[in-house]
Amino acid sequence: SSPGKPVILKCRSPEKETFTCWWNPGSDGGLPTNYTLTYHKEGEKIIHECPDYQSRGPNSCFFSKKYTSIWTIYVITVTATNQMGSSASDPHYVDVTYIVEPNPPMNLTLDIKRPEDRKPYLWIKWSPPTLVDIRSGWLILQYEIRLKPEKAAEWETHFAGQQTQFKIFSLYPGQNYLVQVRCKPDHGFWSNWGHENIIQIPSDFTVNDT
Amino acid sequence: SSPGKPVILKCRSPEKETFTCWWNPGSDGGLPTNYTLTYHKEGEKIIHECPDYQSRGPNSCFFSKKYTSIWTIYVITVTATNQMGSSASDPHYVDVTYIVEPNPPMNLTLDIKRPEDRKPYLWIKWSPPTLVDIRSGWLILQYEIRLKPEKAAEWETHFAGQQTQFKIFSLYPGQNYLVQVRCKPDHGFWSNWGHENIIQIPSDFTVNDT
Amino acid sequence: PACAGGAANCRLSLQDLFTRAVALSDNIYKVAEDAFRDFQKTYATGREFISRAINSCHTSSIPTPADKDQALNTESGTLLNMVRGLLRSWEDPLQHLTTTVRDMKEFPADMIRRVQEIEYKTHQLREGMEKIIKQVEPGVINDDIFAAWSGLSSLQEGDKNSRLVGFYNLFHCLRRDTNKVDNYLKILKCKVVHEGSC
Repeated sequence: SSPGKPVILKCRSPEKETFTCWWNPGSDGGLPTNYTLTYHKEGEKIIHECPDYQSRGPNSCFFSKKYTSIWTIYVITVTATNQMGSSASDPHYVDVTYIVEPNPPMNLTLDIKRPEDRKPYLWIKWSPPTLVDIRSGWLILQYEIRLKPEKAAEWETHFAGQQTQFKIFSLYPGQNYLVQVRCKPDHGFWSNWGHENIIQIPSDFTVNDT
Repeated sequence: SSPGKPVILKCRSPEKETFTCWWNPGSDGGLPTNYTLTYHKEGEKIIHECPDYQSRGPNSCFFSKKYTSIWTIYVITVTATNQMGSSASDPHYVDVTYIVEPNPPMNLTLDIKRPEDRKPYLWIKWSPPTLVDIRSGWLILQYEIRLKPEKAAEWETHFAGQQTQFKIFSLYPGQNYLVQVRCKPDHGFWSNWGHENIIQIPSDFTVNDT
Repeated sequence: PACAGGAANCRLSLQDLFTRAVALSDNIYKVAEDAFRDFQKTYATGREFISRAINSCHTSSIPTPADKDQALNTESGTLLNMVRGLLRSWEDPLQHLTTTVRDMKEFPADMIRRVQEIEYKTHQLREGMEKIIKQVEPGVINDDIFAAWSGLSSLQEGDKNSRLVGFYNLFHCLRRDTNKVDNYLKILKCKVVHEGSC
């Protein structure tokens, strides 16, 4: 039979310079079915086709810098076609300005520091995700840390602002702590939590108030 | 005799949108003396007079939103005048961004928490002063807590950063504790201590090493 | 503290001015974003107003950079004037929006407060832009960058649905343009104050 109606799931940009859309193909009617993504941009009448179906895996379309405009509405449709006919998705309206979701921060390192004059602390350091330009002011990243003793149920979270390091003073001595970091652009979605790191807190680490 | 030289004591803004200045009139020379606050904005020649001598009580000048700008430095002078002559204060320079003294935090609540896997603690929670535009991030506040057993002489203080909750692990069982919170913007002055709250620490609250 | 050295060098630095401008523009956008989401949730859920918002912004007549490379390659004086032009182009619609929503019983108090807040703060930001441009490029004020707004009737006339479309478009365009202003100011701050490397 003719194909079912595809559904555009979501579009995301990791750094407000490129973006990707994914769709759910729906039923192929039992026949070889071909999927075409077409779009037109606000202020233009020309209909374009997806520039790159490959880079981001099946049922996806990747818009590189060359095809990405900000503050502009894209009207996107996916059409499924086989021998028996075709079926078009509802139009999906996207402005890249509002779909920024960065990749998680990287290189999370943990260290116990023992300054002479002050209490010991856990020093957490990380670096921003690659490909994000935070040098020019185009995008500003903020970070959040969460940690907990290995067996504890609840995470304790700390907002670190734009810093890429953080000090934690109050921890339970002798416990193994799990630590993760995530980031968010000044305007956009939180990334996933980054890779988990674990550290054992020395037993002579004094308990402090947080 | 002619009046003594007035002294501008301080200028404060609760939220970067209005501000008030207070002065010490000095001696009136035994004669009816009139006080005039005048100012000009950096880079401008026009001299303005205080827009409102009433709203904030004697020897004060209130600058409402209409007269408050964060883009300039105010050069302020108070002049005392009586029959015998007049006397002007030294100029007082005001940058509204740096004179913020918020109102104290509110809704201070205290709770004893007993998590299964960890030691009991006193959980302190509060909310920012209403006047301040915290919700949208226009002003970022930091908090400090102080507490002490009712009869103790000295307060124990804790810096809570931007958190609006805090855990205290080490307390003396069976004692009544007084707790207060205050706040401060990143560039500015500490508010007064907020409303005092009191809680009895249960006698089975294990004492920790501090 | 202000003017530690006394009157001689008593002036806000460009860094001070830009830091305040960026804090304000970031804040204005967040309030505009909240206002748009509130309006969408209250009046526009499932009604596909977005399709009618395309090409609806009165400021689309102002040519502005549409991606990072264009923005970074735009000369600072030009970009400053674009920001100034966008802000000036919103003075009239914001004034009308404030008075119109204030008189409308059905508008939630939160939304009215946000619109008033945006109007007050964009007015503040405009004052800051005049000061910044005077310091960065004294002779470069360009009043030609301006877009007139003629959408008042769309807020007041016609049936409820068409008026809602009028409001939706305004909140949609306000969200977009406050984002543009914020982004351009953050780039300008890095360029002008930190020599392009924040």
